[in-house]
This record gives sequence, C-alpha cells and structure tokens, in this order.
Amino acid sequence: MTAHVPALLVVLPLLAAVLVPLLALRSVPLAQLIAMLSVGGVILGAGLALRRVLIHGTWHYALGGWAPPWGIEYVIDPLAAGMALLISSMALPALLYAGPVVAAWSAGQVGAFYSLFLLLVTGLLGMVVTGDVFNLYVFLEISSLAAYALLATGGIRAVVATFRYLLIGTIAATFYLLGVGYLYAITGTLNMADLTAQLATLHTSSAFVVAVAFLAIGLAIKAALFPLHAWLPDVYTYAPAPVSGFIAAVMAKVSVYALLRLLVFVLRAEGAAGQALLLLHWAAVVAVLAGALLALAQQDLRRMLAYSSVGQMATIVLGITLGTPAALLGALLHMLNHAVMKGCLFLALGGVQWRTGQVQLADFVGMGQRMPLTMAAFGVAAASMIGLPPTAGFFSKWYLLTGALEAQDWLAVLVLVGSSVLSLIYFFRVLEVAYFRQPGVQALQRELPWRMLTPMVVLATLVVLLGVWNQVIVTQVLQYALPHGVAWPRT
Amino acid sequence: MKTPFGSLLLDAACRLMVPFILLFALYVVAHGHDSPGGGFQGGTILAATMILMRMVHGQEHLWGLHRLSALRLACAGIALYAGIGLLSVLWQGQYLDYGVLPLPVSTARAHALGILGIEIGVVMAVAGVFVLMFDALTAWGEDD
Amino acid sequence: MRALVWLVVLLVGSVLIYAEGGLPRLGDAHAPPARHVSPRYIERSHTETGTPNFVTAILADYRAYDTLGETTVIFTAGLACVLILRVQLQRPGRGRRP
Amino acid sequence: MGMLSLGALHYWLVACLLLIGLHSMLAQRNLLKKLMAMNIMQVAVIVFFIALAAKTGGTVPIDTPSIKQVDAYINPLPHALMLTAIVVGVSTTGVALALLIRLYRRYGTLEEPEVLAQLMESA
Repeated sequence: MTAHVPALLVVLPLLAAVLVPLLALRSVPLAQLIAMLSVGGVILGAGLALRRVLIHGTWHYALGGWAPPWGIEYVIDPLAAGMALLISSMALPALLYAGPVVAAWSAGQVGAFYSLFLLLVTGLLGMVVTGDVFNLYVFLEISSLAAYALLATGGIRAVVATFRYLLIGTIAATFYLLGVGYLYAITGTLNMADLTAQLATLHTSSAFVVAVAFLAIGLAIKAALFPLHAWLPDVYTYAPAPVSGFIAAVMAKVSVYALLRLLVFVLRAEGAAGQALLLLHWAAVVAVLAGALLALAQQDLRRMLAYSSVGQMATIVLGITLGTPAALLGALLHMLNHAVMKGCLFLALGGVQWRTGQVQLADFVGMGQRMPLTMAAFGVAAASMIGLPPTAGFFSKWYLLTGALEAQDWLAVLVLVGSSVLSLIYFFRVLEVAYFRQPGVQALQRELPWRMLTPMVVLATLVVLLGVWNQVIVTQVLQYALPHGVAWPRT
Repeated sequence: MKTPFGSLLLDAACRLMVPFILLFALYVVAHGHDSPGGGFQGGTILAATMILMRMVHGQEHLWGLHRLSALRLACAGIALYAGIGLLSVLWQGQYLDYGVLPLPVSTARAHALGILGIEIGVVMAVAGVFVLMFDALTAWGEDD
Repeated sequence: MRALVWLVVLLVGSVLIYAEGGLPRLGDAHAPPARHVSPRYIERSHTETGTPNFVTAILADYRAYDTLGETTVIFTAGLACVLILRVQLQRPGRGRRP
Repeated sequence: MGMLSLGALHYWLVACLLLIGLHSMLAQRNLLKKLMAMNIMQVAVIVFFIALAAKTGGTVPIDTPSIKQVDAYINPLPHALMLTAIVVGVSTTGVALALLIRLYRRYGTLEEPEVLAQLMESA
C-alpha cells in the first residue's frame, strides 16, 4: 500500500468528503471524527512521503499506469511533500476548532461544511503533488470553489466579499488556463518535466513571453501579491475563524508554491520567466512595506491580520526572487512559520470574537485577564511575527536578511528590517491594550471550550518548537527542497 | 420550486417526452465509447428529465428525486469512481489502471469496461448534483 | 476608474496580439500540439483501451485523474450551493409534522 | 508576422471575447452581468484550445478502420481538456448564482452601488 501513497494522499480526504455529508445526518460527532481521522491519515501519508523522498529522491507516480507525457503523473520532491505535510497539519487544528463554531447549525449544514473543508484540503494537496499543469488547474478550481462556499458562511458581508473574490479568482484561474494554453500551443505537452525539456529552445518565442505573463499574473492574484491583493482583506475579515485561520495559513502559500514550481523548477527562470521573477521582486519590495503600513492603519484586528498577511506573503515572494540559497531557505522556512503563526493568530482572534464579540482594538482592554490562555497564544504568535529570538519568526527573518545581504540587495534589507519594525508596532499595540491597560470594570475570566483552546495552544507551542528546531528543519529537509542549476536573473 | 407551473398541456407534453429523454440519456452514456457522448453529457440529460418534472409537478411529485436522495446519488457516484481506482490499487496496479482488474477479458476490453464503470459514476454524480443544485437555487432556505 | 479599466483591457489586448505571431496557424498539422503528444492517442488508444472514441479514451483513461477532479469540482459546487443557501437536506415531516 | 493571415483570424476572435469579458467584468455595475461576462471570458479560452485541435481536412476523432493516417484525425487532447474546463465553468457559475441569490434576498437588488450603499448603512 505504501507504494501508492501519492494517489492516496488526495483520494483519502476525497472519499471522506463524500462520506461526511451523509454521516452527519445520522450523527454529527461521528462525521467530525471521520473528517479529522482522514486528515490525520493524510498527515501520516505526507510524513511517510517526506521521509521516503529525503532518502530515495524524487518520487514519480504515474496515474493509471500511463507513462508521463501521455498520462498524468504525480511528482513528489521534498518541497511538495513538505507542503503536503504543512497543509494537512494545519487542517487538523482548524477542523477541531470548528466543532463549537458550527454547534448551532443543522446537521445538513454541518455535514456540508466539513465535507467542503475536506474538499478544500483535497484541492490544495492535489495542487502541490501534481506534475501536470492542466491537472493543477483542475485542483486549483476544486480548492477555490470549496473556499468560496466556506468563506461565505460568515454572514451577508462575507457573501458580498466572497462574490467579488469569486469573480477575481475566476479571472485568475482563466488567465492561468490561458497561459497553459499558450504553453501547450508551442510545445504540445502539459507535463511539467516534458515542458522543461521542450522549452529548452523556445524561450525567446513571443508566445512563451505571453504564456509566462498570464501564468504569473493568474497565480499572483491568487497569492494576493500587493497591487492584486484587493480581494483579500474583506474575505479574511468576515469569514468564520476556523476557515480564515486555515485559508490564511496555507491557501495563498499554495499559489506562491505554484509560482515557484512553474517559474523556477519548470521554466528554469530563463527568458521571460526570469523577467517575471524580476518584476515580482519589485512588486514584492513595494508589497512588503504596503502590507505592513496598511496593517498599521487598521482598528479592526481581523483586517489588521489580513493586511499583515499581504505583507508576509510578499516577504516570501521577496525571498524567492532574491534567489540566493539563504534567501530561498528563508522563504521556505517563512512559509512554514508564517502558516503556523498566522493560523494561531486567526484562531485566537476568532476565539475572542466568538466569546465576547469584540474585534476592535479599543475593545481589547483587559482581554489578557479575561481570556489568559487565548491571549497568551496570541502573544506568542505575535512575538514570532515581530521576529523575537526564541520564536520561529526570528529565524526565518534571519535567513531572509542573510540572503538579502548575500545578494547585496540593500533595498531588500531595508524593506525587511522596516517591515519588522512596523509589525513590532502594530502587534505591540494589541498586546499593550490587552495586558497593560486596566479595564474600568473587572470582567470575569471566561476561557474557550477545550476544542477551541487546544488547537491554539498546540500551534503556539509549535511556534516556539519550530524556532528551537530551525537548524534541524533547514539542514535535514529544506536544503534538499531547493532548485538546482537555476541561474537567477540579476538587476 | 415552491410553485410548479403545471397545466394539462404541459403535463401531457411532459409525459410524452420524458421516456424519450431518458432513453436518449442512456444512449448517450452507453454509446460514449463509439461516438460523441459520455458521462457528463448523459448525466446532464438525465438531470434534465428530473428538473423538467420538478418544474411541471413541483418537488413533492414522486418523480422528483428528493434532494437527500440526489445527494446520496452524487456521493455514490464519486465513491464509485474513486473506488474503481482503489480496486486497481488492490490488484497491484497504479491508481485508476483498469488493465489490472481481474476481469475475464483482454486488457483492452478491461480498459473499456473500466471506462464504462467510471462513466456510470460520473452520470450518477452529475445527475445527483444538478438536481441538488436546481433545488438549492430554487428553494427558499432560512433568510438572513 | 474608467481609465484604469480601459488601461487593463488595452494592456491585455496588446499582449494577446503580441503573441499571435508565435502561435500555430489554424489547421496546421505540423504544429507542436499535433506532433508531440497527441499522435499516440490517435495511433494506439483504440488498441490500448478498446475505445474507438479518442476523446473518451483520453478523458476516461489516459487522463482519468483529471476527470475524477472534474467530477469532484461538480460535487463541490453542489455542496457549496447547499451550504451557501442553507438548504434543509432532511425530508420535511419526519416525526415533526403536526 | 502575417498579422492578418486567415489562419490567425481566430486569435482575434479569442482576443475580442476575452476583452469583452474582462471589460464587462470590471466596468459593469450589475453583479449578474459581471457573472455573464465571466462566462464570456471562459468561452474565449475554450475557443482558443479547440482551435488548437483543428487540422486542415481532419475528421472527427473517432477511429475509423478505413482511415489510418494520424493527420486525418483532429487532435483529441484539447477536446478532452475543454470538456473539463466547461464543467468547471458550469460549477463556478452555479456557486456564483447561489451567492447572488443570497444577496438578492437580502437587498432586493443586484446593482453593485446599491448593495454597497446598503452595506454601509447597516455598518
């Protein structure tokens, strides 16, 4: 059975997703258990896959037994396996957390919610393990449609925001598909490895230039890179906490992963792909600062976290486009760290909102006493976002800075330091209000139920542990995930 | 649909047409190997008959597949598709490799039967989902 | 705002026209799409899959995994409608009808 | 370049459809019209792929014993891909309609400025 892990990774949550809506009509707890068990199975499978590819090298799995350019193949390298592990590990806490949030819904609604959550996981997993550009499109749409439905459950404002996201997301997916069409028109293939081989002589063709432009713009919209980020803040603000926690943690990252996979691994950063990386670099430089500044301007904390996500996604793109080994390691490490800490922040904030209904900065007075554990988790994750030493965030920023210095890109150095200072200001603001400002009336301490508390505490612990283990993660896993033999373009 | 727009004329036309549409759906699925057609097209036509009956008679009518049954049909369809893939894994093949299935026919025939199997899964999923979607879009749920 | 919309449209339009020269002509049997992967489907799919319809053979066999994904997309859309519109799935009046 | 050769005219059609869709999606004020524009955009991509499949003098991609040459059949792969893309388009439209129905029930209109104005009021 272990020989078929690549296919099972995606099929297991899919099968659970068809079982869950029917089971929920009989027993909601059983459906929730099955959903979590299937995600647990995926974590196990992704862990096995990661171990195997680290020992034996890239894992090719031909679906249907058809050889690659004719059939679809799954290609799992350390990067893909790591992403799969990250996606499934973030889904489990979010699913556990969702229990009390959906407790008042009818059984049919709960079933549909969990099923769509599993379909979202299925889509994201399919996107990271596939070695076929059209198959990536199909799974991109599965994850998008599931995400639209989940995001829209946050009330009527969420519906308005989601409809706009649907339109923009469809433009993005259509651009991506058109890019695939251009690549197909000049190479005749859809397989990623075959594309690399076929394109060796073609990257001066005008069709190639346009293909890269459409692919990059489509995926940059999905990744919410700064001038194309307009859909993100409303969507993250009004979605229910387990959904925004999971989606903010991994969904945009999977698009960044797809960007990295296509521009660097498949198109080898040659010709137009290199130009696209340069453009993305400049967009990212602006975006890092813009995201941080916009976050600073927000009073609604959910919106603050959303803008902070815009800035942090740009930080990851900046690391990728710098292209030095340290910057790449920093970008990959930051993908992992940011997923864990942003997930923790959204879950904690959602918990406060669920218990007290407060999301405005001014209303957080005394929250440190009212919900000590929740705010402690928030504080640990915030410290990591700022980049304080024992936490994970410090190390990824350290690698990114080292990378920027290696590349002698002083602007990037300045921007990275600047964004850290800004995030220090906007997160410290929250902690200051929550802990040091005395409330007028002593409010009672009321913590969240264990199902909501456990995921947060686990993620907050993980933030610290990832910091402690950063050396191990980088030397044992991430350095094998880097692309080889790719020359980055220089300004 | 809360208010069906049935009338004597529509009812008669409907009774006359539905058997033929059903037959055509079956033809489109079964003949998908040799001519244009297949699971999606057949499933859509099948769903069209049920939606037609819903529009004329309302969803209380016996013909109108209840939405819960539609959901079950859709789930069963996907499970059938993914399940055929898992069967190939059980017989030591790659996922969705129909050639390894232990059927008493040639490999090519086994592939053709496998294709038919997943097409039936697709028909069930598509027909179920379209009825469910029609119901969702026309029924009034709880308001905000 | 108007100007921005037209700017985007003009930009995309000029990009599309710029690429036109690099693309194969209509009906060109020597273009890469006709030469590289697809001949195998035409030559061997009937013997390999027992299905004379090449499109069906690709859809349901060579690229069957895409089709599984596609069926999943439909299923996702169906459930999404149920969740967004809060449709009651249970039959009305099971034990609750007055 | 051969900009206006007959073999490339369909690229102009694709560009027109795509731009009509894109422009209407950005400029239309009615949300339902935006959705229709989205469908037009998807159609543009479908036309693009299907045109890639064409071969001059090619016949339908169904094996006929009397015809053996590869070039006598059109390329079946884009057709299979576009079946998937069409289904994806239908699904997206379905979800979008569900969202629009929610909005219409609440606000009684699908004009974007009016919806936004009502949103502002309730805030």
